[in-house]
Amino acid sequence: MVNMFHVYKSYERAISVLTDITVKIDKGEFVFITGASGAGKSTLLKLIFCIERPTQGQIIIGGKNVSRFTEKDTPLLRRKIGFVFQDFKLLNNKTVFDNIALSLRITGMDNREINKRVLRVLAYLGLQHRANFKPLTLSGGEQQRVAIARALAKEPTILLADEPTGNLDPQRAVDIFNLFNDINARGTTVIVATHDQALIERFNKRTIHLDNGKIVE
Amino acid sequence: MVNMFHVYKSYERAISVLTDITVKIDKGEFVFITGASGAGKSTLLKLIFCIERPTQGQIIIGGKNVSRFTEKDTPLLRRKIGFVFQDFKLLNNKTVFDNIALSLRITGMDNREINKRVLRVLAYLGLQHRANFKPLTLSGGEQQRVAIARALAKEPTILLADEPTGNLDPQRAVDIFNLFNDINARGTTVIVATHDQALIERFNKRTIHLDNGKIVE
Amino acid sequence: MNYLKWLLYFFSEAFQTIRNNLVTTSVTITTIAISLAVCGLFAGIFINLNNILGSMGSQIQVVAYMKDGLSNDAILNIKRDIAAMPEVDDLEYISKERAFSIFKNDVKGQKGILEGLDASPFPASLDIKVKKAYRNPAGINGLVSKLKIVHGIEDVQYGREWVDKLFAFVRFIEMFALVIGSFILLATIFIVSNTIRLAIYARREEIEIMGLLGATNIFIKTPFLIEGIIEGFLGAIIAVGILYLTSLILVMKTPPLFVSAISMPFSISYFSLGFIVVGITLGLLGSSIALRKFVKN
Amino acid sequence: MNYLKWLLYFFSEAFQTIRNNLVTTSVTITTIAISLAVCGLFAGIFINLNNILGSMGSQIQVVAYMKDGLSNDAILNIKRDIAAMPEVDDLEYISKERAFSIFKNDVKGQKGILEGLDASPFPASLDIKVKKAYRNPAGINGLVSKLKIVHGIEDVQYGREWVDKLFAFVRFIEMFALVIGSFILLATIFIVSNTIRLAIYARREEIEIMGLLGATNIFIKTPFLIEGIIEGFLGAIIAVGILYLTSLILVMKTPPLFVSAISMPFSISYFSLGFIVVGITLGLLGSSIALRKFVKN
Ligand SMILES: Nc1ncnc2c1ncn2[C@@H]1O[C@H](COP(=O)(O)OP(=O)(O)OP(=O)(O)O)[C@@H](O)[C@H]1O
Ligand SMILES: Nc1ncnc2c1ncn2[C@@H]1O[C@H](COP(=O)(O)OP(=O)(O)OP(=O)(O)O)[C@@H](O)[C@H]1O
Ligand SMILES: [Mg+2]
Ligand SMILES: [Mg+2]
Repeated sequence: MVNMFHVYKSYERAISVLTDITVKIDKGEFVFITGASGAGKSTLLKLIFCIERPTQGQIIIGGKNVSRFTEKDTPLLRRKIGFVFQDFKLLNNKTVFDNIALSLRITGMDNREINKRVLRVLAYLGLQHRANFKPLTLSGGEQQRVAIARALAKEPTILLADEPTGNLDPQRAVDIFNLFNDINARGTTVIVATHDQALIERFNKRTIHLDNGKIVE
Repeated sequence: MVNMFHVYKSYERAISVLTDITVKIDKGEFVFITGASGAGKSTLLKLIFCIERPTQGQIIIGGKNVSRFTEKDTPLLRRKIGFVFQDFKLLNNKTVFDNIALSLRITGMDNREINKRVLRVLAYLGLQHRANFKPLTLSGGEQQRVAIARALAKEPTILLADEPTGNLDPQRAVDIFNLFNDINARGTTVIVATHDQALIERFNKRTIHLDNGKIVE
Repeated sequence: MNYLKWLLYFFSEAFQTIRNNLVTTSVTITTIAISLAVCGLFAGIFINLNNILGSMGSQIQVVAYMKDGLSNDAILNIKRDIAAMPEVDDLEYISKERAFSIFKNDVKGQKGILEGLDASPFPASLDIKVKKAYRNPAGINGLVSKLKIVHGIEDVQYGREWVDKLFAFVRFIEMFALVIGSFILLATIFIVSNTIRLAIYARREEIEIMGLLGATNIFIKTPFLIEGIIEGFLGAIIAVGILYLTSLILVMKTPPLFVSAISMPFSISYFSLGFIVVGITLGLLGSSIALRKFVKN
Repeated sequence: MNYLKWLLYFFSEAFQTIRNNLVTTSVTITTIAISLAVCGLFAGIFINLNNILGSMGSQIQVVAYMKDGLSNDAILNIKRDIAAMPEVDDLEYISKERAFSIFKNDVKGQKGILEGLDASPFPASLDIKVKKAYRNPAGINGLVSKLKIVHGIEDVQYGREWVDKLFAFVRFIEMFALVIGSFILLATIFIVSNTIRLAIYARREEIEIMGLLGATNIFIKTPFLIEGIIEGFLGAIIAVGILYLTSLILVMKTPPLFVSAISMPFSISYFSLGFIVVGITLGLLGSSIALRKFVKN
């Protein structure tokens, strides 16, 4: 599902954020990405989501070489991938409901289906009572759950989650990972960057460890 | 140092976020605040920092009744309190160095002292190599450490930290708490809202548990 | 059907963002309103100036002096021939006697001048008004040379100096209006697109996030464009209101002498429409110019 | 010393934010520049219009006709007396013979008129130019009634109708300039403060964070105000440039006939200074108006 061949990434001011990354993640796999702060986990996920382009190397997703994608090609890719951003990236002037609905409306889904899905995913994440709140009036953990809800609502073929439980209490965190496990069981490829050692041990999945931009699997 | 008497807090759309909070935190104490997502931890810290006003009840900080503070009174209070925000609140168009320096410059400190302090605190947090980066080019954990550095640089009499290690790997998180322990040992009152059970157990301090806005100490 | 659904969605989206971003939208609307009002003011001034100049042009008169001693028939023939010329709007026959009595009236105060004058010393003449289309140096010269060869016409006169000056002045004002007008128009487009640019800049994160959710550029842009249209529309309506009030004040304060000279260059229905069209174009144009900076392609 | 330190800090801060927020600052600067240029254009037009009207006023002439048969001494006396009147700027004596020859010249084409006229039928007269301060209905009426009682003056004439019209027109233009001028000025203040408001709105988070760090309102506001001053200054300089270019184009395209009538209403040094002062005031005013919305108190 996700194949990276000798991928390098440097930023203008930060060289060698990722070095010679070659990794193969199969359809339906559940993978943890770990590593110290600044190791390059977010950058790796951003490359898959085409937010950043590799400085060198190829990235193949579902048979398509996304390292050659232009601005025009990304929308279709992104509609199939759910991304839980480390900094949430919610629209502050839209309600929780509209934030999630928007990500579905973009795909041209009809309103009935959108409503159904949004309400369901809000219930999963215990956010029904916050549907009409704007993000800035939510607690940190609530915002994070909205970000997760938005990624799950589109029932993606790949789910990328960047530190999705950093603001959640242990019990909620376990709930979230159970959810991820469920959708993984239904066929979604799940890639989660996390620092939470307890969860990594508990769920015992394949773990890709990044050290200073290099893979130590 | 921090005294709350029968404090209630409701927002326009969320009533009873905090209910009848009475708590006394002595000078030099180190207190954890725990509780599920949305329990009211951040709100409690915001009340101390005068970002929000209590709907009812009194808050006395260092002998001053801050629940009666107007906009004009807050700057002096805030200069003495360090606050690590859950969402960092860094200035995106200033470098890391300038972000930290600004919080000192506000107090009228002279440039030599500012430079000395900023460089020292950056070194503590392993961020020397990121001094000239702007926040948006930092990893999540790096941003969080900048937020911590900014709060520590002013050598506050009270340190409020809201989920300060949510984006940090376990080793870094321990380092941060060791730092907090150090400044606590030097007399700073430290109040940390966190979900990290491992750290709470490891450091074994007084813990205030919030459940749905009520204290269960 | 599907298009309608999208259009509906985009409109409701635009209205919602207008409500959610009251600061930026109200600022944009007032800026459009004020810019359009300034534009309209300029247009009004120039239209009025043009009217005044036009009315001055109507004073252009060519005088054809007739030979002495023509028969009534001959005079009628000349009148008919000249009236048939395409340049001629209207003409008036001034007999020798009329000319004399006009002169007498002119010098009423100074009786000495008339001493020794019994019969009219003036020739009969035709005062010719020129049609609007020919009120220019070429047209008038053409008419004059045609008149000169008419049998029975002795001499043709017109205020050549005055006509030349007037036309030079008209050309000058036209050029002036062109330079100033294009400047004001450019300024308006610039200011409006600048304002919209800032308004969109304040919401740049929104645009970035929409892209991250997989929205196509059209999907991202359309609500902003519709917003621009709505803002342009509302701005135009306010501008019409401002101009109407200003013109009322001006007319109220205008001495009666000049009221006829300043025409309201906008009859509410007609010009409102024009303004609304310009306002919408401006909002749309401004938004699309501004969006190019924030949405690639 | 301490003040200097802060001032230095705030200035460096302002310059840094200008560099860091190129979008908002460049937009603000161009908006100020364009608004000022439009203002200047209006001012220029009205100043020129006023000049033209002023030069028309200089054509006001009062003619005092003398009785026939006065001695040279008497004429000299009258001239001296009238020249001494405070309203009189200049005067010219037209003898009976001069008047006749002027008339002859006027009617050159029509010799018949002069038949039977040997001696001048016209009276001698004094053509009086009126001083600027008295070129108004009251001043002229005062002069006329004084002239009428001068011994040896038979009649006094002036283009009463024309003078009345001219003054009504001048008053009208002045009122017009006032209405339009205040409108344009308000529009400029509005647009500039609106633009700055949007620019500050785009940085509202910054202001919020500064407050959270314990910055006083003065500390938060000062860099924005200094930024406003710098932007106003730069905007004014650009506006002067735009106006200078526009006026060059206008002069270039002006038919030689009118060059004398359009004066550049700004001598680079003098008006640049004025513009810079206005620009700085505008930037400062705009910033402080805008800041009130985002910084309480
Ligand atoms: N401005 C506001 N308006 C309305 N409701 C608010 C506002 N701010 C916070 N709340 C609500 O108050 C509740 C408590 O929020 P708070 O941020 O204190 O929670 P928390 O304990 O910090 O949670 P977390 O661990 O998720 O950060 C939340 O349910 C939130 O939705
Ligand atoms: N736009 C950018 N320009 C320059 N450097 C960047 C940029 N984005 C990221 N970096 C740098 O790349 C490095 C890796 O960043 P990344 O966000 O991938 O780390 P991470 O593994 O996600 O860390 P964390 O656990 O703290 O989120 C960081 O040191 C960061 O400073
Ligand atoms: Mg990261
Ligand atoms: Mg919180």
